[in-house]
Amino acid sequence: MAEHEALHASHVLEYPYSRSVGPVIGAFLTGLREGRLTGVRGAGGSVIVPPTEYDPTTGEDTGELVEVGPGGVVETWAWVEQPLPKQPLDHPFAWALIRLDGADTALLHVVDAGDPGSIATGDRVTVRFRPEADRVGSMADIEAFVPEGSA
Amino acid sequence: MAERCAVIGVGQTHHKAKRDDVSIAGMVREAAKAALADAELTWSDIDAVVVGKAPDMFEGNMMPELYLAPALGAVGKPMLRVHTAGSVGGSTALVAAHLVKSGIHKRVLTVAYEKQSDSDAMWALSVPQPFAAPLLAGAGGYFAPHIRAYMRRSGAPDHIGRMVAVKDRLNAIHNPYAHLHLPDIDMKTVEESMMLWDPLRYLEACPSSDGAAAMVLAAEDSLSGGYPPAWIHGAAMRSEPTMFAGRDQVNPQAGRDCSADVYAQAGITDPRAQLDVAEVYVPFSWYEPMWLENLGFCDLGDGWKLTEAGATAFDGDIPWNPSGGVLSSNPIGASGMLRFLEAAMQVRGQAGEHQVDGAGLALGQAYGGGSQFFAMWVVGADKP
Amino acid sequence: MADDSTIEGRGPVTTLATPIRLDFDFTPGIAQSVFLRGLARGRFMGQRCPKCGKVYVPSRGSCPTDGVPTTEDVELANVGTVTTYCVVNVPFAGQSIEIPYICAQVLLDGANLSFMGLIQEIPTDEIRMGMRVEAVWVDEADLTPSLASVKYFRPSGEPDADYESYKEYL
Amino acid sequence: MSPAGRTVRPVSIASFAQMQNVRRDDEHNEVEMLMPVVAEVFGTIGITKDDVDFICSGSTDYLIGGPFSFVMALDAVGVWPPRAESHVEMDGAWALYEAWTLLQEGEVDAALVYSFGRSSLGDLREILTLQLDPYYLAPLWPDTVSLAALQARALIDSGKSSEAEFAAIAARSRKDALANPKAQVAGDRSVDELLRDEYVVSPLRRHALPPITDGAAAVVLAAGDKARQWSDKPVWITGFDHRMETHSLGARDLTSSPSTAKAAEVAGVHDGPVDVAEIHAPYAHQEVIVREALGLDDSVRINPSGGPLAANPMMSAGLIRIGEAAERIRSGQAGRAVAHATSGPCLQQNLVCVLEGA
Repeated sequence: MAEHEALHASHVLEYPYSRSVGPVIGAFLTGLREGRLTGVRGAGGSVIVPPTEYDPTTGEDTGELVEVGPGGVVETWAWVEQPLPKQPLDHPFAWALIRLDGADTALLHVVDAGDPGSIATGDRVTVRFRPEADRVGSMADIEAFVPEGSA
Repeated sequence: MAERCAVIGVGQTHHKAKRDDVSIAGMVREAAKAALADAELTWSDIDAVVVGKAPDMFEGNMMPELYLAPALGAVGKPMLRVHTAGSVGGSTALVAAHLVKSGIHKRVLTVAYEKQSDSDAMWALSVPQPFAAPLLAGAGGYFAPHIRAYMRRSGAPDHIGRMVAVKDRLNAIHNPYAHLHLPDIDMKTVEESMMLWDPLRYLEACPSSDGAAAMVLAAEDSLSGGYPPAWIHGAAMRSEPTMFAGRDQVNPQAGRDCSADVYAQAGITDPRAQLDVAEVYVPFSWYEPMWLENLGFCDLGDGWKLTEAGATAFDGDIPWNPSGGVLSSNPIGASGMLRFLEAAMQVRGQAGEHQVDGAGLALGQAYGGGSQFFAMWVVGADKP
Repeated sequence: MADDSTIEGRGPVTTLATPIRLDFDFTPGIAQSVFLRGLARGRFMGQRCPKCGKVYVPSRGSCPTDGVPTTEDVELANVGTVTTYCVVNVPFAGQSIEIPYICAQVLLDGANLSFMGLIQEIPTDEIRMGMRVEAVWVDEADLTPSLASVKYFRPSGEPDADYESYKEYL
Repeated sequence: MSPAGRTVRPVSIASFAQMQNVRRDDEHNEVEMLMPVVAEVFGTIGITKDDVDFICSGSTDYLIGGPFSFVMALDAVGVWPPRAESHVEMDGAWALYEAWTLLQEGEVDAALVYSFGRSSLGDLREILTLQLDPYYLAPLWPDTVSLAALQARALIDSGKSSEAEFAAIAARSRKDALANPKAQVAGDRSVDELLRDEYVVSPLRRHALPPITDGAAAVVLAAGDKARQWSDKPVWITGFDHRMETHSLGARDLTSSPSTAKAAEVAGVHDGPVDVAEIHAPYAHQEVIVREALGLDDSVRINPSGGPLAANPMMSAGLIRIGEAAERIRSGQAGRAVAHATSGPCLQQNLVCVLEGA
C-alpha cells in the first residue's frame, strides 16, 4: 500500500567548523607550518607527540615544548588499498603509528610506501612536508611519512 | 540506604562569546582544575567523571567524552556522558550525585560545557532536515508564542519582562565569570533594544556563550576543601512528551512534578519562605514569572507580581539568579550546571560580591528542549 | 584559513578550519510519510490514537502520551484557529520571508495538536489569539510532500474562536 | 563488594527485547522502530510503562545527522504522566549502568532502559571518525576500520594472535548465529575459505569486520519485590563496572585492555566460575584482547548469540550483550555469565557486567 510506505530523501550535514586551538596545539601547528615537529614534556619527563595541554595518561599539566623527529619508527601500520574520499592520499597507503625520534608516544599519520611489501613494523620513516607555500598550520601540512632513504 | 552527598568544589570558566584562546579540552580543564583546587584535591583523588553537554553538532565532535577522557584525568576510571537537551547541565550533576548517593563512589568530578563558537548555535540547534517545514522562527520564535500565552493568561503587564532583563544583568556585574556585563542597562535601553520575536526584545534574550562548569561531589566521609560543603537535600528529574494534545507549555506538568518531588525530599512546603535563593534557568526574561508559578513560589497567575514587587531582586525576600543567570551567560550545555553550581556557591558562602547574606538553602533548576525536560536540586549549608 | 602574508609575517597558528560534511539517507517514517503525501495532494492528513482518540497532525507514528501506534488516518479541515503567535523581526540564516512576519500556532479543525505556520495577508499588528485562518497552498503543479506546499495561512473571515475552545492547545 | 566496601543491591534483568537486526530498516523512523521493542519488553512480563519508576536511554545524534534524536524517540514510550527520565549519548549498556546506580540507592525499584541506532543512514566509517580528537586526528579522516586494523597488526606482531585466529572467531560467531533468529549475518564457512576473503584494510579481511546494522533493544531492570513478581527465575546483576582508557592511540598498548581488566576486577568476574561470556568485540581480533583482559579460559562459551560479528547495531550492541547473557541464564544454559560492552576507537572504553541465576 503506497500510502503506507516511507518517503526518502538525501540529507547533508555540513558545517565549516573553525576551532581555536590554544597555546599547545597552536605551537605544534605553527611548527608544522614552519616545517618542524614539536612535542611537549609530560610531568614524568616523557615527551608527548602530538603535544597536548595534558599528559595523556595522568591528566597532569604538560610543560616545555621540545623539537622531535623528523625521523621515527613505525610501531604498527595498516594497509589501505582503497582510500576513502576524505583521506590524505588518493592512492594506496598505510596508516601508521609513528614514534618520532625523541618522543615517547606515537603519532598517527599516513606512510606513502608504494606497496604493502615496502613497510613493516619497526621500519624507519621520515616526514615529507608539503611545499612551504601550501602549509597552513594543520595536520595536512605533513603530506605523508616516507620510508627513510626514499625521501 | 542512600548516602549523603555534598558539593565540595566548584569551578567555572570566564564565559565569553568566543573563547578563542583555548582548545575544547583547554576550556573544559579550566573549569575542572578550578573545581579540584576548590576541593583541595588532585586528579588522582577522583573516582569517576560525568560529562554533560548539548548536541555534539555544536563542536562537530561525536561522543566527546572519548576525546576528553585524558584531559579530565579519567584514564582508568568510569566515565559517563549525559545529554538531556538544555537541562543537561543539571541532569549531569544529578547523575554524578547518584554515583555518590548509591555508595558506588566517594568523589566524583562532573563537568558540563559548550564551545558553541566552533560552529553556530542557531545552526546546530536546528540543522535543516528533509521534508521539514521551512525554518520559520529561529530559537526565540519557539518560546515567544508561549510567552504571549502566559501574558494572556496572567494579565501580566508588558514591563515585567524588561524588569527581569535589567535585574539579571545588574546582578551579573557582580559575577566576574559572567559573559555579559552591562552596567548601563535600564528599562529604557531594554525597551529601545530591537524587537526580535514580538513580544521578545533583544535585551530580553540570552547570549550565545562558550564556557564550562565543574563540580566535585563527595560522600560524607570524604569531604575536603576550604569552604563548607553544600549538602544535597533533594534531587529530581522529570520529562514529559515534546508535543501532545492539551500540553501546557506555559506551566508544564513535568516542572510541577519535579519541584514537588525535590521539595518533598528537602522538607520544603513553602519554597518562597523556606528557600533563601534560587538559580533558575531563565533564557528569556518572561520565564522568570512563568517559572515562579511553575515552581510553586506563588499562586498561579501571580508570578509577575513577585517580580514587579522586587521579591526576586538581589535585595528581595527570595533572590532569583544573583549570578546574572542564563540571561547573562549561556554556554548551553553548561547553563544548567551553572544554576546548580551557583546554588551550591551561595550556601557555601563563596559567591563573593553576589553572595546572598546568610543563604542556607538554595534551589538550582534547569530545563530543556521545548520545556519538557526538568532537573532540579536543593542544596543546603546544614547536613540533611 | 591560509592568509596572504609571508611565512615570516604570520603570527602563531590560533585557529584551525575543519570543514565537516556527512551524507545521509533520511526517512521520516511511515506515519509522517502519510502526512507528507497528503501535503502533495493539498490535504492535511493526521492520525488518531486508538487509545485516547486524540488526532495528531503530523503524527510521528505513536501517541506521545500512550506510546502506542497511531494507525487510523484522518483527513483534517483546511481551516483552523490561531492559538498563539509571535511576530518575527529578526533575520537569521535560512530565513526566506521578509521581516516582520507572523509565526503562529495553528490548530486545524479536527486536530488535537497545533503546529507552527506562517500567517500572511494581514498587517502584523492585527493578528490576535483566536483568529480563524485558512491554508493557502502553492499552485497544484508545485505541490510536493513537504510543508513548503502550504504557502501560508490567511484570515478566513469567520468570527474569532472563543478562548475556551482552544485554551488547552496553547 | 565494590572498592568502596559497599554491598551491591541485587537488581535483576527482568525482561529483554531486541529488534530484528537488519542491514537497513528502510521504513521506520526511530519512534516506529522502538515501539514494538518497548511493547515486547513490557509485554513478556505483563507490565506497562506505569510499572517503571525511571527511564534511561542511549543513542547518538550523529547516526541520523540531526540534533536531539533521543527527544522524539521518547514518544515510543509515552511518558505521561511525567516520569523521571535521562539519556546518555552512549551505548545502551551505559544507560543500563545509570539506571542500575539509581536502583542501588534503594529509592526506586524498576527501570526501563532502551537504545536505538540506524547505522545504515550514512557512511558509518566516516561518521565514527568524528569520535576522534578534532585537532590532530579527525581532520585526517582515519576511519574506524583502519584504526582497528592498526590494532590487529599490533596484536599479530606481538605474537598473541594471527589472521587464522581472526578467521576462526568469525567462523564460530556466524555459525552460532544460525541459532539466533535475531542475527543479521549467519552462515557456516570454513576458516580456510574465510582466509581467502579480500582485505578491507590489511590485516583485516572482510569476515573480521562487523556488519552494519540497524537495531534497537530494551531491558527492564527490577529490584526487591518487583524482581520476584516479574520472574520465577530472576537473573541478577552481581557486579558492574566500566573504565576508560586514554584517547591517544600512540600512548596505549593496543594489544591489551587494562580498562577491561580493571572493570572485571571491580565487577568480581573472578569471584566464581564463568559459563558464558557475551563480548562486544566488533572486530574479530578484539575478542582475543577482551578475553585475555577478562581472564577467561578456554572452557568459557564465548558469544553463543553470534556476538557483534553477527549483528552490530550501533548504540545497542553493548546492551544486547547484557540481554543475551541474561537469556542464557534464564534458559538454564548458564549459571553465571559475563557481559562486556565497548565504546570508542580500538576498545577505548569498556564495561563489564556479571550476571547470576538465583
